[in-house]
Amino acid sequence: MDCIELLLPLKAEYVSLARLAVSGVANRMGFDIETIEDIKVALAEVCNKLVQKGSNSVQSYKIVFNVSVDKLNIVFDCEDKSLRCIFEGEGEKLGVSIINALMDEVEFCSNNSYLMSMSIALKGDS
Amino acid sequence: MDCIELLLPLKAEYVSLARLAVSGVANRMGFDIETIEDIKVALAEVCNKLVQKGSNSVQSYKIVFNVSVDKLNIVFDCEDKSLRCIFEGEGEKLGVSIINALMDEVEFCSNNSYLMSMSIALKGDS
Amino acid sequence: MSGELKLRQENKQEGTCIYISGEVDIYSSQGLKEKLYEIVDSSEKDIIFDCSELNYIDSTGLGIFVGALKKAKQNNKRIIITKLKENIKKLFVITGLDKVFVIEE
Amino acid sequence: MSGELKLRQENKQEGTCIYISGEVDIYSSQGLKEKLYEIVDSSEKDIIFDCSELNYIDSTGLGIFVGALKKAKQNNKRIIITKLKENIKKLFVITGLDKVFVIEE
Ligand SMILES: Nc1ncnc2c1ncn2[C@@H]1O[C@H](COP(=O)(O)OP(=O)(O)O)[C@@H](O)[C@H]1O
Ligand SMILES: Nc1ncnc2c1ncn2[C@@H]1O[C@H](COP(=O)(O)OP(=O)(O)O)[C@@H](O)[C@H]1O
Repeated sequence: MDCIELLLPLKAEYVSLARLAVSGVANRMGFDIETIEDIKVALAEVCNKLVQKGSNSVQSYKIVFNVSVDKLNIVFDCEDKSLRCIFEGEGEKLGVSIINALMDEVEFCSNNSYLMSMSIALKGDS
Repeated sequence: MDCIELLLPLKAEYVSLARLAVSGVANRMGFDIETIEDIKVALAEVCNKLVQKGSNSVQSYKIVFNVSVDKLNIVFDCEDKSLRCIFEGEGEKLGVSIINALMDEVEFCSNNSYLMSMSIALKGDS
Repeated sequence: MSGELKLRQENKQEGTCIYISGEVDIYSSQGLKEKLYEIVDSSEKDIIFDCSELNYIDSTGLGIFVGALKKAKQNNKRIIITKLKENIKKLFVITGLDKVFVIEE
Repeated sequence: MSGELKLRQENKQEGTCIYISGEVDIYSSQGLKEKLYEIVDSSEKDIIFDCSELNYIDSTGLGIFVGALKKAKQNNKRIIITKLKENIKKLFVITGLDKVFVIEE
């Protein structure tokens, strides 16, 4: 498994960079263009929320792309642990609906040492 | 100053991702398209060399983009300290000539805690 | 990157046509909101969004669309969204917003 | 990304024309080298590179061009590089390779 990490300032202007990076990773893995667009949106929903809630207490956040042959797993982390479970109680909100619909597996509240995690499978026929 | 970090597997297939990331950073900073192309090549020359020399001893390397209003500084680092001064004695080689010509400041052999560093200024009129 | 956000307005017989092009994200949408709400508030006809050049949108942008819809309704105007790309139409369907807006080809 | 590497060969009156399109980097060039050297080795005419669709090259690719030139010279053929984009032509100038190859518009 290959692991790529991106550390970004918690600012709105760098969310597009996260999208660009994930599109590069997903393209390299062989996802089709349509799925790459989906992944970009799902990832951005998390970045948006972190940027909105993140206030000045934290300077940056980390996105880890875990690349395996048949799956892309994306893990978000941040030193400010108050950003954990950031989507809690937002079941009806646009962001959550989008993430749930576009990704195969989502862990909004992690017991582990990160904020949240989401994965999407690379279909054999794509 | 904003700081963006990218950690990449030391593999040829991820150099294009480094180029993509730096083009996003430079674009956000306001560099013109031509200069962005130059920065991509200079950056890739370092990645290429690390990938070629890096053997199996190291798994990944780090690229740090230090963004200020008028300058982009790019620092490369890697746990394998044998990759320090990786361009030494290569004064005549294509890679070195390209990096020197395209970047404003280059530190091939650092005394500091990283492999090498290069910078390019954002011209006011660009 | 694949396109700055741009708004262009054209007053037509059928309504006030707004061409949105580029990417609507958390950063680019910061200026969009006011501009859009102003157009909607001052429009004496229905509003038609032409999204043929809209490449990216997420919940930030969708939220702004919803806000525009609320303003339009206050003025008894409709918002008609046209020419959505497939990946973007999908987001309207996912969120149920396809039933809130009038969406046309 | 902005284009996979592709090679297309066309035998013309003036020489063997090779269209290179996409990005030649450390990864994509892994297959390029053999293919290119084979074409150069078997060509009975001069080699003309058409680089109008070449978007990216770095020292990895330039090194392969130099290798191709050496093979061509052994066979008493020339290599003519045409239609380089500005940012790429710049790399030939920086490295002095503009004096080693015949470069035409
Ligand atoms: N399916 C829906 N139908 C109608 N309005 C919706 C729907 N989903 C969300 N909205 C509205 O869109 C706006 C933005 O939604 P959301 O991002 O979920 O909430 P918030 O802006 O409160 O975080 C809100 O005004 C919400 O009421
Ligand atoms: N200005 C030049 N003129 C002619 N040949 C050159 C020039 N610069 C480099 N070369 C040749 O290009 C090839 C690749 O160069 P380089 O990347 O510098 O070396 P290497 O492949 O040994 O690391 C070598 O064969 C070298 O001799």
